[in-house]
Amino acid sequence: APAAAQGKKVVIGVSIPSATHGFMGGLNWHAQETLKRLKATYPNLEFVLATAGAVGKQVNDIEDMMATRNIDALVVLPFESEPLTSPVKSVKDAGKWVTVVDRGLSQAGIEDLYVAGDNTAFGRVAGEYFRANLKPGAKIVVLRGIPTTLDNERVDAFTAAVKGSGIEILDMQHGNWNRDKAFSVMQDYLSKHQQIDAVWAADDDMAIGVLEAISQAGRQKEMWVVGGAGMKEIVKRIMNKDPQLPVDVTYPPALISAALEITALRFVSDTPVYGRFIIGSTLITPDNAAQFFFPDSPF
Amino acid sequence: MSDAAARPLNGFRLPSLSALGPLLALILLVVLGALLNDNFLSSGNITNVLARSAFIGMIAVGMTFVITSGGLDLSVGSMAAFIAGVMILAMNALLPSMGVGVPLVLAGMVIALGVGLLAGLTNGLLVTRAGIEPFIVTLGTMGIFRSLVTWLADGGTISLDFAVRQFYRPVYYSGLFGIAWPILVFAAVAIAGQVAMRHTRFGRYCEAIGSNDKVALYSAVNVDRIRLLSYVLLGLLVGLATIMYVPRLGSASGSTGMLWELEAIAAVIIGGTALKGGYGRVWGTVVGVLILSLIDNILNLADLVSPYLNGTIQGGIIVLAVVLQRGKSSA
Amino acid sequence: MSDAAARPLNGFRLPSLSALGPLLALILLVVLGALLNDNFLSSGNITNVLARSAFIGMIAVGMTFVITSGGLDLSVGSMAAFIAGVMILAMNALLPSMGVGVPLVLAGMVIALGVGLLAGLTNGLLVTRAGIEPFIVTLGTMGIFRSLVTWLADGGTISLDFAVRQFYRPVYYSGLFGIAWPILVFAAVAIAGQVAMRHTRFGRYCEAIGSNDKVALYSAVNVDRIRLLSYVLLGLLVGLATIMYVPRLGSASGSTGMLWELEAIAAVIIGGTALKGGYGRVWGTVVGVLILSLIDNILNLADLVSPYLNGTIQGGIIVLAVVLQRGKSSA
Amino acid sequence: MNTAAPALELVDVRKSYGPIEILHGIDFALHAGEVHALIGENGAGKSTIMKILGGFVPPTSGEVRLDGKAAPYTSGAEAEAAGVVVIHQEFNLAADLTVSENIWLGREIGGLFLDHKAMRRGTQALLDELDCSIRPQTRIRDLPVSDRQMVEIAKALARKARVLIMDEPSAVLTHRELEVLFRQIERLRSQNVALLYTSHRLEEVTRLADRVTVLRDGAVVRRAARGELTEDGMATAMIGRDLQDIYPPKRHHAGEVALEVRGFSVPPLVQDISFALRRGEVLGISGLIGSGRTELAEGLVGLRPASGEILRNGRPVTIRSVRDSASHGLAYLTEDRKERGLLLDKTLRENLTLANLSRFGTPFLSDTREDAALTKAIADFDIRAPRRDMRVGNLSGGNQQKLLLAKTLLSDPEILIIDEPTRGIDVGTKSQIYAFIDVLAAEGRSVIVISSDMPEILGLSDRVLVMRQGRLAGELSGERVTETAIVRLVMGTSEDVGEEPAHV
Ligand SMILES: Nc1ncnc2c1ncn2[C@@H]1O[C@H](COP(=O)(O)OP(=O)(O)OP(=O)(O)O)[C@@H](O)[C@H]1O
Ligand SMILES: Nc1ncnc2c1ncn2[C@@H]1O[C@H](COP(=O)(O)OP(=O)(O)OP(=O)(O)O)[C@@H](O)[C@H]1O
Ligand SMILES: [Mg+2]
Ligand SMILES: [Mg+2]
Repeated sequence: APAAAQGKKVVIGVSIPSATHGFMGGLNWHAQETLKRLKATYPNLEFVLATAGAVGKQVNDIEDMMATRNIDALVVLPFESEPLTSPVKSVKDAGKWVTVVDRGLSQAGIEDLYVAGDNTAFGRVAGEYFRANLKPGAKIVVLRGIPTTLDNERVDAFTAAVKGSGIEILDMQHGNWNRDKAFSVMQDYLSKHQQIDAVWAADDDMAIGVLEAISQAGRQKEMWVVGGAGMKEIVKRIMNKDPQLPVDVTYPPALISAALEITALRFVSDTPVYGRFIIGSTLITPDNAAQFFFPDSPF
Repeated sequence: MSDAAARPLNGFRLPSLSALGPLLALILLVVLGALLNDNFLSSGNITNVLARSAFIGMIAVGMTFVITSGGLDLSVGSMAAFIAGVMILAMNALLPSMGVGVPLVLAGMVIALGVGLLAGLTNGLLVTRAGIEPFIVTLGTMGIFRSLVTWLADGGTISLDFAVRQFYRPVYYSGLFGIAWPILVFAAVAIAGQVAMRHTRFGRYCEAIGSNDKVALYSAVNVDRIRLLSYVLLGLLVGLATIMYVPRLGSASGSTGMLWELEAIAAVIIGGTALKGGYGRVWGTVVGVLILSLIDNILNLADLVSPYLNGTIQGGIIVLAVVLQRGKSSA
Repeated sequence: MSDAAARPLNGFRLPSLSALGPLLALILLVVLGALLNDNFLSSGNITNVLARSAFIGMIAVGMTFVITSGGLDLSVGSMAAFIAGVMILAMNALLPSMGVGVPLVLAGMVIALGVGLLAGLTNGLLVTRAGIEPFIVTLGTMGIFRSLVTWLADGGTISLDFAVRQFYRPVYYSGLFGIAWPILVFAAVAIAGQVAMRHTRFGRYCEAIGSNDKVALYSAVNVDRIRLLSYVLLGLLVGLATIMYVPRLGSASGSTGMLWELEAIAAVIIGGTALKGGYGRVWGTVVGVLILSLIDNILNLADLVSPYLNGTIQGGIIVLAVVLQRGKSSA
Repeated sequence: MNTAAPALELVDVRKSYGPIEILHGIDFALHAGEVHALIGENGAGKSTIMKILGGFVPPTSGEVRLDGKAAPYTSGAEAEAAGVVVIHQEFNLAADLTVSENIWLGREIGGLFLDHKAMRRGTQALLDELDCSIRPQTRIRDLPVSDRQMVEIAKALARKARVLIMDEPSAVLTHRELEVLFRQIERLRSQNVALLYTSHRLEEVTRLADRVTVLRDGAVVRRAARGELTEDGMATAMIGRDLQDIYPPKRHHAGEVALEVRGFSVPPLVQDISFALRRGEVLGISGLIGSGRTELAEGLVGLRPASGEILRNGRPVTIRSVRDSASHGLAYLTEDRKERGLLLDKTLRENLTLANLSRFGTPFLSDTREDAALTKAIADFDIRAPRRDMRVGNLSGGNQQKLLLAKTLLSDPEILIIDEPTRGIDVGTKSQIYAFIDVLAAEGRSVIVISSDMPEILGLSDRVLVMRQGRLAGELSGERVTETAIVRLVMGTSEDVGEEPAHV
């Protein structure tokens, strides 16, 4: 029988990266909201939340949860996959429940539960949209995130998807998932390239900066922009059929909520919850945008 | 030799080569940029680069005074984010009662300057009254401001009301006589800073304190007050920078202004101000800021082997720019 | 007055209150931790805190010498990432020929120390030979090392072969007499550092150079060599820290060691070493490192209002720790 | 006296800084077992010659010869290894290090690890030899200038020199330390060390020197053996004109009380000082080094926390900072020109006006007015600067002191407290400065002169206060101002042994 059902306190550790950019901010918000809700619903559950700004700090957090907070389960969104693999494995080896969110560990079979978005799909869905909506010979520019494995996965999938379509990728620079940086990179793209038909901004925060740079240059009519993740501001504009922002690709920060809820379920009920939950990336279009719009989320 | 005293003054001195170093580096960069890309010298690109430099630029001018008087401020980036956050929240809150219009924008500006002043005052008082090393004080407040804005934003982004933004936008995007506002304001700040450093008591005292605070004390300089003032001035300039920054994207978040402090300090040092204090060169700081912006711009305009190596080239150019400047060892 | 000369020396001086300040702050933090959580003083937690302090700790000990001799090194975090990257790539490359085993790990260690030495030498030569401000040199190399490791990793992560990692792991996780290796190595480095600072010519010369490099030069001290040595020593210690770090995480990427430089410098200054040089206190640095680690640890022990406010508390404690230390103004 | 090859020699040495030649073909020799005095006006080039001899500065042309052969060194450190040791005019001590650490810097005792005990013992022995009560573990930062000079001397003595070059070692020393120094010099002479000595106190030269070389504007103008030149003759050779009595006649008539101090204490040393200062009066304060004169003065102008009453023109005033004291018409000239008086990295103009900037324009400073002030100061105080826009740190020591005087007097104070005003200033300029002080007094201002130079105290003061161990030991005025009376008070010959021991 589940521990919490017998009245025993269960401590669940939650370790996520801190809110350093839009997507993570949204994820932090969803995590905290879900924790509030779960605590109210299940008084026997106790949560320990730690946010880390660097990979080393996250390993420290997990160690601290083990050493001082006697956690029974760990929900972790690894800052980076490789370095978190051994520390999470030692949690597992100590007999704890492990839920891994979003970024998989580099070794299979450690986690009990895996809830993730699909980075490859994220890039591919966007790429396919470009392929379908641009003529051969069209020129596009790409803004990448912070150099990381997941950024590589997304970009590789995107390039693979547009490959052979005759679409030319003029430039790919890092915008670091940051509005300001994306703004200046886009400004420079606009100075450099006379013809740009579309922009893959790869992230909604960057899309905001990109749109601003385009409107400053007065070239709104020439190109459209696709971001990613499903920020409410962007979804709203898609709902309103903004010609500059035809679609968006989801990568919902709410996936942390799913992970937390399923993990909690494991301790309060007899539901078997092992397995992998992959939350695919779907295309937000004006038609379906309403279902992706969360007006209360800060993201 | 005794006649030296009677010799006429030579009031005008040619700037030495070392003073011209950063300028030389700047010119080289401009030439490089023009060679790499035809649009580099287009008015659009020049406006972009200058306007972008404005935020860091204004902050760096203030930082010049702080560093010249022997201080340091690591908190400016977080401070900018914090001010932007407070300003936007305040404007959104005032919107229902004041409506979109000039008064609301002015209120926002006053709030930005006020918060900047208070933030600078906090740093300054901790440095002068509590006598803590500026490095530690501002490392502490850096964390504090940053986390406060993240908390205000609930981890996300604080966005200015859409209508207000539309109204406020021209403060960044439009200008006077075809020159964008941020550029004009930056130019005004730079000129005022240069004049203040060279031709007012405040500047002279900053240099004296940085050169030897004991001598300044013995010379009836109110050392603590000048130090405090330098932090307050910097706070105000961060506030001013924020006023120009907010209309650009209309938002603030925990990642706003990240690493601006490093960029501002680097600009100051590249410009020839001594990190240990005692010698400040505001126009050098302006050159330093432009060098840093240009490096980014050129890296974006040029097609490099790999964008991963941007940092290498950036770092290399920074070091080179300074090598040009210092002929001889005595760092 | 002349009889004062005949008075016996009191060779032993009680450390002043200001010297005890950081220690006091450390003790307060320990008490606070113990009150907040029963497991705080468990050997497991103590081991964790000490072991994770070890990386920054070793680097900070090296940084103490650099700062004491009037220098600065902003590149240590990126340098650690770079060394880790090169070390892992080299070990992976050597694996087919050498196989998993002690020789491979030793080869990796030698490479780490060698790269650290070269990196430190680069910084040191640019500072001493080219005569560029340490701030600029190391800001430049910071960007360079960081982008090189990103490039080596192709934007992703460089991972140590799994089998090698398993073999190498005990270097971080196991120990001697129940004390983890990183703790032992850190303790050794700290003791050696303290002895070097207080009881060898090198330490004495670092202080003399930081205090007044001209005097040192006049006194037959090879100023440039000592300065160079301080950077090389720091590079070696970064290499050593990396040797202990790689078995912990088994990988390196563009974000490895991010902001370590700030933490290391903060630890040095919190410990009572003067940022302007001339006075170094290695044991103080160790206390500073522990204070910084403990703050993080304690934040994890308690449930705070909002994790967004961590930075506020962290910043507050850092400033407070130093307020305890400096009674009077004279920063 | 000595026919062997000179121990150390300059042959046709020239030195230029930029386009300006400072030394014009100097020939100069030091012999073992002799004290050679080098004298000359401020800026004549004495320190430069000494730096060239000591390997710190290369000559532009010409040669340095050690034992008749080209000197084998190119740096001060190498020269020291060859036995040529310099006591610099400006202190050459690291302020953050202790006395002992400074003395052994560069030649520490011990193998891999330093032998602290041996070094401390060695330091103590050296200090004992100098009859000096400084503790080896004191940081230089915490020592007054006079003690720093003794540390410099101890450091040089520790070097076991065969040629010892002393650049104005006596400028900051009092009578008692001076005697100690002379004993050491005589001991070294008898040990066949070659000594070079310079001082602006010509009586010292007469007493010590076996040979005298007079320098003017970078050229040798006179060489003499012991006894060939009187003090007047030296002065005449130096400044190229005759010099009458350098002290102005005492003709001050004191007016009403301008400043009164009651029960004034500056912890920890200075206790319970009371005195009155009248308009038009020059008040000398004498005492041993460490008797607390500087502390008293710094307490009065608000540089140190102090207690007690200060009355200005009969009204009580509070002075907590230099600004307060300036607003009450008080100005203080520090004894420590390098650390507290001048910004060595800045130009003359910036230094001159620093304490009175508000007079040069609000809000914008007027370069023209500042330049005019500098021109006037250069003329009034005979400041010899090769270039007006040079760093003050490159001025000769005496010219720095003159600039400091000019800076202090720029505020046009009612009450002027000057601490060691003529330290390192040549006789010619000294008389000018004394005349200046005289004019100030004649204008009805009040001057307090703190000096370790006995003739100066005697020559200038209308009244003399003597301090001992932080207290007033006595007051002398009129006819009673004599050297013996002062020395008796300074030394405390009344021998009240019950008093607290000397502070340290
Ligand atoms: N580094 C330098 N750069 C320019 N001028 C210098 C430098 N060093 C010395 N001088 C000039 O050389 C001249 C001689 O200086 P020096 O210090 O030798 O004089 P001095 O005879 O020792 O005078 P004093 O009695 O005042 O100590 C001075 O005019 C001084 O300003
Ligand atoms: N900053 C300081 N820290 C600690 N002790 C000091 C400091 N300054 C001075 N002292 C001590 O106070 C004593 C008095 O110094 P002070 O300079 O007032 O003496 P003085 O009578 O002016 O002698 P002189 O001016 O001839 O050197 C010194 O011997 C010194 O030991
Ligand atoms: Mg001289
Ligand atoms: Mg004195």
